[in-house]
Amino acid sequence: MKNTPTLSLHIPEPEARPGDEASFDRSALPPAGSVPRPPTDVCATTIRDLSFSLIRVLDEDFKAVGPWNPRLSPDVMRSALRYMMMTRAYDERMYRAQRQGKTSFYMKSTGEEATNIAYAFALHRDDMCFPAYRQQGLLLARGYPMLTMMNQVYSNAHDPGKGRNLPVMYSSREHSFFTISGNLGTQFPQAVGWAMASAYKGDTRIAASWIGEGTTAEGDFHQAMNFAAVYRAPVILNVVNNQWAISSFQGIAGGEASTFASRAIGYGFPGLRVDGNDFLAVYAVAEWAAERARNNHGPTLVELYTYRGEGHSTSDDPSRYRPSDEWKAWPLGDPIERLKRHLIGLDEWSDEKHAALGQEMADLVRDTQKEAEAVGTLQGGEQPSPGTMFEDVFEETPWHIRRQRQQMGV
Amino acid sequence: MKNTPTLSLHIPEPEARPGDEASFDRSALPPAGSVPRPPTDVCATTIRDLSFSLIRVLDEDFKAVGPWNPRLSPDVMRSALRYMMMTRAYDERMYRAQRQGKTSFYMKSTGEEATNIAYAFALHRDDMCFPAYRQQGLLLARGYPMLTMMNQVYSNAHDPGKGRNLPVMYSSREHSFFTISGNLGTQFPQAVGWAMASAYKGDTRIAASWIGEGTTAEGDFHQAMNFAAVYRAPVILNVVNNQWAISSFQGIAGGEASTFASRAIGYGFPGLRVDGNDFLAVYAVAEWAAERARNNHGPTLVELYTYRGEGHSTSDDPSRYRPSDEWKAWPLGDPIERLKRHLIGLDEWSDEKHAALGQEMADLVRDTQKEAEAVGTLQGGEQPSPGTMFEDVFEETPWHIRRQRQQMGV
Amino acid sequence: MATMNMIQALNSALDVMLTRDANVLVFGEDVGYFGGVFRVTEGLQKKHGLTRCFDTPIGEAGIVAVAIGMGAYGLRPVVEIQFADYIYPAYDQIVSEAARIRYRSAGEFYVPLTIRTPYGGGIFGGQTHSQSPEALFTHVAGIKTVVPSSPYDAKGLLISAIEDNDPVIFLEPKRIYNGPFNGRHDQPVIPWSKHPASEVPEGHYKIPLGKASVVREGAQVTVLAYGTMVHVALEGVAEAGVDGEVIDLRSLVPVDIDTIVASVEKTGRCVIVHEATRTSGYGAELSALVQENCFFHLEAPIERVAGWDTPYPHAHEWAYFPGPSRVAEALRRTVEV
Amino acid sequence: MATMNMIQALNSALDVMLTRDANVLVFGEDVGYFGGVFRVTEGLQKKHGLTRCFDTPIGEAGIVAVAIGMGAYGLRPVVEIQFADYIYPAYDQIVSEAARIRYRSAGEFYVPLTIRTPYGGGIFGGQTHSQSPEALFTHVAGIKTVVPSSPYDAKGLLISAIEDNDPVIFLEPKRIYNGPFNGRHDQPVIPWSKHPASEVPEGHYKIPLGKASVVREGAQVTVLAYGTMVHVALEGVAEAGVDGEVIDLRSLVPVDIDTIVASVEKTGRCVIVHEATRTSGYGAELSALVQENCFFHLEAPIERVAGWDTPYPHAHEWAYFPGPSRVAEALRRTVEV
Ligand SMILES: Cc1ncc(C[n+]2csc(CCOP(=O)(O)OP(=O)(O)O)c2C)c(N)n1
Ligand SMILES: Cc1ncc(C[n+]2csc(CCOP(=O)(O)OP(=O)(O)O)c2C)c(N)n1
Ligand SMILES: [Mg+2]
Ligand SMILES: [Mg+2]
Repeated sequence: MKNTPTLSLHIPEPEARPGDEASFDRSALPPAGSVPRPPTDVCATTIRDLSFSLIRVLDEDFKAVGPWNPRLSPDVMRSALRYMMMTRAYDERMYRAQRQGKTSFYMKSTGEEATNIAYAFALHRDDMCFPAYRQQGLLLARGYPMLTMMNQVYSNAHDPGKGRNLPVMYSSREHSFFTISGNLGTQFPQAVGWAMASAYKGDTRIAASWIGEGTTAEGDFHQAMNFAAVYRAPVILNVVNNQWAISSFQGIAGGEASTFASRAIGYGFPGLRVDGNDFLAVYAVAEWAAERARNNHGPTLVELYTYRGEGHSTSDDPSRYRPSDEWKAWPLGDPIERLKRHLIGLDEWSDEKHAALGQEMADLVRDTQKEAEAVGTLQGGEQPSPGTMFEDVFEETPWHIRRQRQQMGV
Repeated sequence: MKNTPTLSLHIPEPEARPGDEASFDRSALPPAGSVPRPPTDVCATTIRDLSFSLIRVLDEDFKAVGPWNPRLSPDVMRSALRYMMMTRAYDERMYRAQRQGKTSFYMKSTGEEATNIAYAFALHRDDMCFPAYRQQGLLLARGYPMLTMMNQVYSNAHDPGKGRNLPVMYSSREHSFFTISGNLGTQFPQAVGWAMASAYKGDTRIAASWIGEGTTAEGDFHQAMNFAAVYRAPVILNVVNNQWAISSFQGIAGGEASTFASRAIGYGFPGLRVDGNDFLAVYAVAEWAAERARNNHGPTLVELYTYRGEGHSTSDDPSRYRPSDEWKAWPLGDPIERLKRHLIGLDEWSDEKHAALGQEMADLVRDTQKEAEAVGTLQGGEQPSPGTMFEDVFEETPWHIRRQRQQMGV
Repeated sequence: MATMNMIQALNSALDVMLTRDANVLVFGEDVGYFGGVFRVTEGLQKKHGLTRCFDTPIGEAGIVAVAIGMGAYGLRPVVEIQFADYIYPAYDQIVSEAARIRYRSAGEFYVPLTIRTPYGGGIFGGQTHSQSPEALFTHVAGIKTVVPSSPYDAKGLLISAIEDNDPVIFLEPKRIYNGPFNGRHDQPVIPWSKHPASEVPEGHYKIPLGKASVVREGAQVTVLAYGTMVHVALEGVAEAGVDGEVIDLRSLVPVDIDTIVASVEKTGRCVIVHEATRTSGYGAELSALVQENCFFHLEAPIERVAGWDTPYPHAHEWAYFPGPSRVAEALRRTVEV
Repeated sequence: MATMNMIQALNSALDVMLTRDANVLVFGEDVGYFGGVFRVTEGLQKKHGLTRCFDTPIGEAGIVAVAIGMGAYGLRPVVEIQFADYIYPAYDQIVSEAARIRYRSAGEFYVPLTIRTPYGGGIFGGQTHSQSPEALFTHVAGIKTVVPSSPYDAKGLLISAIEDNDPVIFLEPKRIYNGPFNGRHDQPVIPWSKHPASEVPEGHYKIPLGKASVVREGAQVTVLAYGTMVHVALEGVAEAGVDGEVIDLRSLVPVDIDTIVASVEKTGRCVIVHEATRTSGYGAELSALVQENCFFHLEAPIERVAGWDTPYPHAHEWAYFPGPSRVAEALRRTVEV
C-alpha cells in the first residue's frame, strides 16, 4: 500500500460572515459588451465558454453597449422601470403588513426585480411560466391585479386560492402563471412537460421556469435538464443565483467550483450567464432563448447572477449569517437604479419623474392595500368559509370527505 | 406576436433497429495514445476537453501507446486476463443455470469485464466499492469465493444473504463490496457519503461506485455529483456507458447531445471518458482518479465507453429492439480478445495458453457449480429456513415481527 | 367481444383511448419501441406514432413531473412506472404536486394523470419487484388508487382512470396478468381464457371508480380483497368451506363503503386480505372503517391476512405470500367465534 | 437538572452525543453556521467544529443518501430535514435503502441513522409546513418512528435514536417546541418552564424506544396520542369531564402494545387522536390493533379524531387542526355508548 496523506473533509465557507467586511472578490466581472452574441440557432457545443462568462449590457456609465443590447424603446424601458418600482413598493408594504400581524408570512424580491420582469417583456403573453416564490414582479407586469395578490397574501374572502396557500403562493391560469409550490424545484421539470406538450400539439407557445441557485441541488433540477435535453423541449430554465439560499451561500449549493450556467454543458444545450441586475441584459438573453426555443432548437439554461437584497422571508434574519452591508458591496448594483440612470442618460427620464413615479407606486400600493384590508386579513374581516376547505381535493368530492364536512357542520 | 413556426416534439431514435444494419457512425474514435495525461492535481477547469475525447491505450495492433499507458507487468496483465475470463465463464454457466430453471434470474456482464476488473487492480483492497448489478468481475477479482456467489444465485442454504435477494445481488463487507440494490442509482450518493466519512475520519481509504448510462437519469446521479463536488469527496464515480439501458439506447438517457463524462463540467470536477474495452486504459484512468482522490483533490467522473454484449438480463430479448449483429459492429472490440492479443504481441502469452486458460476457467466454474448445486438451488436441495425471513429487519426483532413468526410457526 | 388476458385488456384500453383522444399519450421506461417489459404497450408506438407512445429516461420523478406539466397544458398523460417498487423516486412529485395542484390552484389547474404500475408478489421478483405500496397512496388526499382483478375490470377501470380529471394510481397485479392465480403455486397455471372475465368488449366502456364488486355472495363472513388477493380469497373460502362473501374493492380511494357496510351488517364478520406488509397497510384502514361503521353488528374480531412486516424475500416467496391456507385459517377462526 | 424547552432539550441531546462519540455528526439544510431554522442545532458547529455540524445542499435525497454511506462506514449521522413536508424527495433513499440495508446484507451493513424533522400543524404553515407523514414510515419494515411530546422525553428519545443501530425517523412536533400547546389557540401560550417535563438532566440519559407513557391515568376511556396531540388530548379529557386514561405512545414503531392493551382492557373504550389526515393514517393501525387485541373488552366503537382528508389549508388552521373540542366530542360519544 502506498504512503498516502490522510484525507480531510472540505466544508465550503463564504468569504464573509457577520462582523467581517463584505467581499465579492471571486466575482470577476467581464466588462459590459464584451461577450459575443451567437445566432440563436448556434450549435450548443460551440458556445460553452458563455457559461463561464457574464453577459452585460449596461456599462459603468449606464450606457447600453455590445452585441446583446436589445435596443428597446424608451417606452418599453419606462414601462419596465414602472413594474420594477411597483414590485418593490408592493414588497415593502406587504412585508410591513406581515410585521403588523396582518398575515403570517411574506417574501420580498428586492434587488431581483429584473430577473423576472424582463421576461414579462421578452416572452409572449401566453407563454407559460412556472415560477418559484420570488417572481411576483412577473405577475404584476403581466397585468394581474395587485388587489388580488394582496387578497391572496391576506388569505381573505377574495383570495382566489380560498385561503388555502401560504402568502405569495399565487396562481393565475389567465396570466399563464402556474400555481406556486412550497416544495422547492418541483416546477422545473413540470415546465419541461408543459413545453413538451406544446411541441407535441404543434403549438407555438413556449414555457419558462425559475428556481433559486440553492434549489439546483434538488433531483428535480436534473430531471428538468435531462428531459429538456432529450426531447429538445421549448423551455427556458432560469436559475436565479442570488448568492444565498436561506443561511447557506451559493458555495454550499455547488457554486464554488463551477458556475450554475455550466451545468447545461453536460446535457448539450446552451447555458448562459447574465448580469441579473441589468434589465437590458436579462431581456436580451430571454429574447435569445425564446427565439431559440420557438424555432425548435430546444432549451436554454440561464443563470441570473444577482443578489438577494433582503432576508429570505419574514421568518429570516440575515444579520445572523452574513455581513449587514453585503448588499451594498454587491458589485452589480440595483436594477432599478441602473435602468433609471440609463434612461436619464438617454434624456428619457429625470430624477423628478423618478421621484414622482416612486410616489405614484407608493400611493397605488397604499390604496390597494386599503381596499384589500377592507375585505379582510388573516386576522379578521371577511375570510373564506371553512366549508371551502373540503372543496377541490378532487373534481367530485367523495363520500369520506363529504362526511367529514358534515361532521364539521360547515 | 411574431410569426413563428409550429413546434414539434423530438423523440431520440437509435441509428439501427432489428433488420437494419448495425451502425456506430457517431462514435468518432480518436486514435489510441492521442489524449494527453494531465497531472493528477490538475485544476479541473483546464481539462474540460477530456470529457469529449476518449482515452485509449491499446492501438489497432494491440500495442500499448501514449501517455496513459500504465506500464503494467505481464504478470498483472495475465492475472487480469484470468479474472476477465473467469467472469465470462461464470456468467455463461449461471445464465444457463437460469435457463434450466435452477434460479429465477441472471445478469451477464459480457463485453464489460474490463470496466470493473481493472478497478480491482488499480484500487486498494480496502477501498470501498458501491457496485451496480453488473460488477461481478470486481468481486471475483478481489478473491471472493465463486462458490459463495453461486450459492447466492441459487438462494440456497449457504447463501450469505439467506436467500432474501434476487440473484446477483451480492454483498461482502470483507471484500469492501457494498450490498447491491435493485433500485437503480441509489448507491452513487451513498458512495459519496462513505468517502465523506473516510475524509471526516482522516482515513486514507477512498470509495468508488458504478452505475449504467441509463441510470444517470435518476435524481441520485445529481445528488452524488453535487455532494461529491461540494465536499470534495474522495470518490470515483463510474458511468458504464454500454449503449443500452434495457430496450432504450443511450440517446434516451441524454447521450445524443453530449457525453456522460461531460456532466462533470458543470460541477467543476474532472470527467474522463475512456475506452471501456481496453483494460489498460481503464486501469490507467482508475489509477489517475484514485491518486487524485487520495491526495484530497476530490472526485472524478469516469465514463466507461463500452457495449452490452448480451441481453439486459435473462428476462430480456435484445433481438426485439436492436440488430442482432450490433455487438460485432462495435468498434472497440472485446476486452478479453484485446488484452490477449496485447500479451501475445509482447510474447507473454499464446493462443495455446489462452485456450488452456479458457478450459481451466470452464472447468473451475463447472466444478464449483456442482458444489453449489450439491447444497441446493432455488428449486430444491438445502434452502434457507423460512424463519430467517424474520431476522435482520431490525437489530433486535420487535414484538410484532416475533408474533408473525410465531403465527407462521417457524 | 374478444378473449383477452389482463395484458391484452390493458393494451386495448390504451389503444382505445389513444384512438379516441388526441390528448392521450403514453410514455415510460421501455414502453415505446419495445412495448414495455410486460408488453402492455406493445404495438402502440407503431400504430399511433413516435410522439404518442415513447421511451423515457430512467427517472421516475421526471416521468411524473413532465406528465404533470402536460396535464396542466391540457393533455391526458398515461405513464408507466416499470415496477411499483420503483415509484418512490417520483413520490414527491406524486404526493406534493399531482395530488395538490387542483387544491392549491382552487381548480385553475388540475392533473388528469394516470400512473400505471405493475405491483405485488408471486413472481419470485424478490425485494424490489414484489412490493405492494398502495397504503402509501391511500393516505394522501387528492389521489385515487385503483386495483383491477380481471381483464374485464382492468380495461374498464383503466379507461375510467384515463378519463378522470384527477391523478389515479393504477396498480396492476402482475401475478394475474396471464391468469387468475389463486395462490396454489404448486398447481398448473390457469389461463384467463378459462375465466368469464376474460370476455372483453373491443371498444370503449367504463367501470366507475369507487364501486366495489361482490364476486361471491355469502352469509357467514365478509372477505375484503383486491388485485391478486381476490382470487386467493375465493380459494381460501373454498378451502375453509365457509359461506364467505368476497368483495373485490377495485377502488381503494374512494372506497365503496356502502357495499362493505351492507355486507358486514349481514355477515357480522370480516376478514381483510392484502399482500402488502401488515402494519399500517390499507387493511388497517379497512379494519378501522368496518369497526367504526358496523361495531354493533360485529360478532368476531376483524382479522387481517397480510404480508409479513419484512421486506419481500426472494427464496421465501411462498412463505411470505399470504396464500389461501392463511386466508382459510383466518376464516375458520372468525366464523368459530 | 436544568429547565429546557424542547428546542434546548434536543440541542442538549445532540451536544451530549457529539461530545461522547466522535462518530456522531450532524448536518442538513441551514443547520451549520446558522443553527437550523428552528435553532435546534444552534452553537453546535462553533463548539464541535466545522466538519461535525455543517450545512448541506438543498437535496433531501442526497442528505439521506450520504448519511447512509456514512452509516455503512461506521459513523452515526444525525440529519435534519427542514420540514417533514420536504422529506419526500428522500423517500426512496429512506424506504428502499436505509430501511433495507441490514436485511439485504443479512447484517453485514446497517445504517445507524437518525432523521430529525419538525412536523405537524398549528403554526399557520399552510400546506407545506404542517404535514404529519408518520404513517408513510410506519408502513415500511425496517424503520423506527418516534415522536416526543415533552423536553424530557425529547432528549431521552433522541439519544436512544442516535444510539440505535437502525434508522429512526424522529418527528419533532414543532408546535410544542416552545410550550405544551393544548389546542386552545385563543388562550395565551404556556411556556415549557411551567411544565414538570421541562426539568431535563444536562448529561446523558435514555428513554427506550418502544415504550409508551401513561400521562394521565383514568378508568373510563383510553386515549391514544403522540406529539402535540398528547396535550390536546389531555385538554379534551378535561373539556369532556371524563375519566380518560391518556397514553403518549412516544414510539409508533415499535409500538408499546402491552400498555395499550392493558389500558383498553381496563376501560373498554378507546379514542385515537392524531393530526395526520384520517384515511390510512397511523390511527387506522392503532384502531385495528386495539380491535384485534381487545375485541371482547370493547364496549363502544373505537373512534379516530384526525386531520381531515384534505391538504392542510393555511387560513383554516383551527378548522383543520383536531383541537380539544373535537376530542371532547369523541370522548363523550364514546363513554355514552
Ligand atoms: C424540498 C424543499 N426543501 C426545503 C425547503 C425549505 N426552503 C424554502 S426556501 C429555501 C432556500 C431556497 O434557496 P434558493 O433556491 O437559493 O432560492 P432563494 O430563496 O434564494 O430565491 C429552503 C431551504 C423547501 N421549501 N422545499
Ligand atoms: C429506480 C429503478 N427504476 C427502474 C428499474 C428497472 N430497471 C432495471 S435495470 C434497468 C436499465 C438500466 O440501464 P443502465 O443504467 O444503462 O444499466 P445496464 O443494465 O446497461 O448496465 C431498468 C430500467 C430499476 N431497477 N430501478
Ligand atoms: Mg438563492
Ligand atoms: Mg446501460
